[in-house]
Amino acid sequence: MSEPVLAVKDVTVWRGDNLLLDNVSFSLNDGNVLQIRGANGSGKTTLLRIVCGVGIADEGDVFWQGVSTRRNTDQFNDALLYIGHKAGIKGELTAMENLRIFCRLSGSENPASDDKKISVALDALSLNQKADIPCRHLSAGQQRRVSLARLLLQANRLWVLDEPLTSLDAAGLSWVESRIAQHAANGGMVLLTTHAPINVESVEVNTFDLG
Amino acid sequence: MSDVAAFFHMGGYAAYVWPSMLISLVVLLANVFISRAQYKRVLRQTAQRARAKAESSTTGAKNQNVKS
Amino acid sequence: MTSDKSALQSNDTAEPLTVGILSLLTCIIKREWLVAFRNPGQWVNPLLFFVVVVSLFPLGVGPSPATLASIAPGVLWVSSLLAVLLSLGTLFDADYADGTLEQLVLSGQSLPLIVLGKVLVHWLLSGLPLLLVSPLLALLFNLPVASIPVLMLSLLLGTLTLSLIGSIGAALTVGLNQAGVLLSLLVLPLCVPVLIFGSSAVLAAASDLGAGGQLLILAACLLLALALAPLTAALALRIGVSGTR
Amino acid sequence: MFKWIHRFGSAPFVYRLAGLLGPWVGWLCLIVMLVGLYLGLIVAPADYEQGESYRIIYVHVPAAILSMFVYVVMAVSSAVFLIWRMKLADVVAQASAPIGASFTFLALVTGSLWGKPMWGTWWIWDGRLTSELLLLFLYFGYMALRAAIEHPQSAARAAAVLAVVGVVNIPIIHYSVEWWSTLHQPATITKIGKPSIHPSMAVPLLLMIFGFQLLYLYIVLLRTRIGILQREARTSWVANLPEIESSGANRV
Repeated sequence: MSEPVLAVKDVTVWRGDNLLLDNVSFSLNDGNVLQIRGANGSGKTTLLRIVCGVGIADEGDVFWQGVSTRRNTDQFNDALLYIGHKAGIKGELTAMENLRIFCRLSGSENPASDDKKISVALDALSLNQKADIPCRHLSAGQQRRVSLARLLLQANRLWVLDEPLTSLDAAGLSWVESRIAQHAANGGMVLLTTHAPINVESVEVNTFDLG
Repeated sequence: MSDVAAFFHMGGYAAYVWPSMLISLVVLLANVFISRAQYKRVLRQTAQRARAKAESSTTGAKNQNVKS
Repeated sequence: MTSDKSALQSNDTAEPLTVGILSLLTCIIKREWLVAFRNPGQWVNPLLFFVVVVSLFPLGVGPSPATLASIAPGVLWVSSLLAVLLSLGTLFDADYADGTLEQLVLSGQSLPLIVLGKVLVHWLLSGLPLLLVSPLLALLFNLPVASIPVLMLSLLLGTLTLSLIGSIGAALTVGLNQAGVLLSLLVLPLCVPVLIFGSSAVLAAASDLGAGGQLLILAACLLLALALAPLTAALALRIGVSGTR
Repeated sequence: MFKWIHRFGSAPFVYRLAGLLGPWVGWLCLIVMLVGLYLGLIVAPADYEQGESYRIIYVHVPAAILSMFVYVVMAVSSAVFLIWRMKLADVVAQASAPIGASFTFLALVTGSLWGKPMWGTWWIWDGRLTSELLLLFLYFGYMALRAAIEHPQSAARAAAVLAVVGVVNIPIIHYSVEWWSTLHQPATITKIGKPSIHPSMAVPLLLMIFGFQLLYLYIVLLRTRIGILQREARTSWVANLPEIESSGANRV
């Protein structure tokens, strides 16, 4: 079996004297959806941040296409889309402005097609009439949906989503689940943490339990 | 004036030479002793931690025996 | 609702989609400009701080024109240094708080360029206003009018260098509590050369000697900071972002 | 050759080595310092110009030299830590900061004590003394930054970046301060540096510099052991160290 696309090997994290992550290892290949499960404070968020490169592990390493992400950081970041606890959008800017920045940062250079894509995405998330007000006036759920709109806009292979379903209504939940299913079907990879188990038809979701 | 008094008198500059020597001595010795004290403290802490871990793993083992 | 965009280039050798230098810079500059424009307090306060601090000195030192003229370059320069440092807090902290700093770090685009874009906008909103206000304050200190152009030129070169050097301190202390105090402690020793040559340029101009030499050295400091500071700040940001939880 | 350097990367080896060298360095330092002070304070003749007050150089000059030397060691080991991710290099940098700051503080205090009889003021804005003052701020900055970040690994890397940035700036700061001090003060002050020195005065000075170096080495070896213990506390090789078992045993 060839080298897995994403491999996490023996990640260990101490918090003072107690062991938060104990030699965590798993790997992900095209089309995989992996759900990290664990109680609150079991280190789910820390693990995800370490995988993305915005967290430091005391031991262990993360490999992208067989190379440590410390070596091929730019290539790994190009393939990565990370949505963390914080929405990652500027309160002062409108949803449209925020998403334009994300499009530009993920490599697209023509604003015209970006704007079309953004309005399509915002329609899908029923945010179109909220597109032009500063995001700080939106509710937490709406801000969450603005950051989730990136799932439609950016062609990244690896999605790392930290509790994407929190503060979403039923429509939002099913939309995210169908996006994940479609992404995996197209050969993408999804690594996510959720409290409630997600039901993603036609794609096998394997889980990884943290202590 | 006897040699010793002349020595301490330092040609009139006693008020500058001796304080600078004294301050240097105090600062450098402070560094040495603080470091040594810190070394002993860290040694003791590590020992307690190592013993605590050793005890918890032995009691763990003991429970195993009880259970199995 | 099928989205056309989800076609993935899953081939392994997808070359990185790095955006052109200019388009990345314009994107960052536009972003920073919009954010700063929408909460003006962020850049008006350092300006007011500068004006207030400078006008305090005559009250402390006494109104005699001769002494004021002699201390004017130092007062103007030290106050602008403190004003720039005061405003540096806003460079990364707001982005750190709402999680966008992580997105910038993980964007795969060149982080030093992003930092450069942010510092340029920060300078436009903090350094430049100081520059424009300084002639008025120079008159308060009855600095000879002939020396005002040199004052403005030295502040032009100096405040940009201070912003660049300060961005390293801001990146190192991102997300820390009372980062402002720590930032000044880290950055002040590094700003001493700029302060020395800046105020001596104005002093030289005030006593109508040539200030060319000092200005050239200030320009050299600026080029050095332009080259090294964004790289160092980018490295410090990657460390800062992965530091706290 | 590279394998030899690699051995310096392994903590147990360095820990034991530091333990062995420690006492020897300590005693040698004491002897050298005592001989140096004896020669410097008693045997060396008075300076025809400054009289007895010049003897302060036996403490001032070594402290000033060491203050710069220690910062350069800190910066180099920080660079090694950043580039090759050698944890022990950071332990050495962290170990050197307090003693480096102490040397800088001593250089300032003895400098002003030496300046008082010569120029009548406690502090003169001489180029060298001002650079020392700024170096002291750089040390405080390093220690403050390391204390402010609670995550040990990113505190180490942030402080390492600051040390490298600092060392790049030191020459720039030094020459701008030198230029500044000569600009504002006509060069009436006598050479504060090493006056052309008579051998009988030079020997104790060299001994004292060597003594200060040994003291720095002693402190660094000791604090490196502390750093290693703190970082490797959970490993097995620390658990069965003789001193761990013994200090644990007499506790029970």
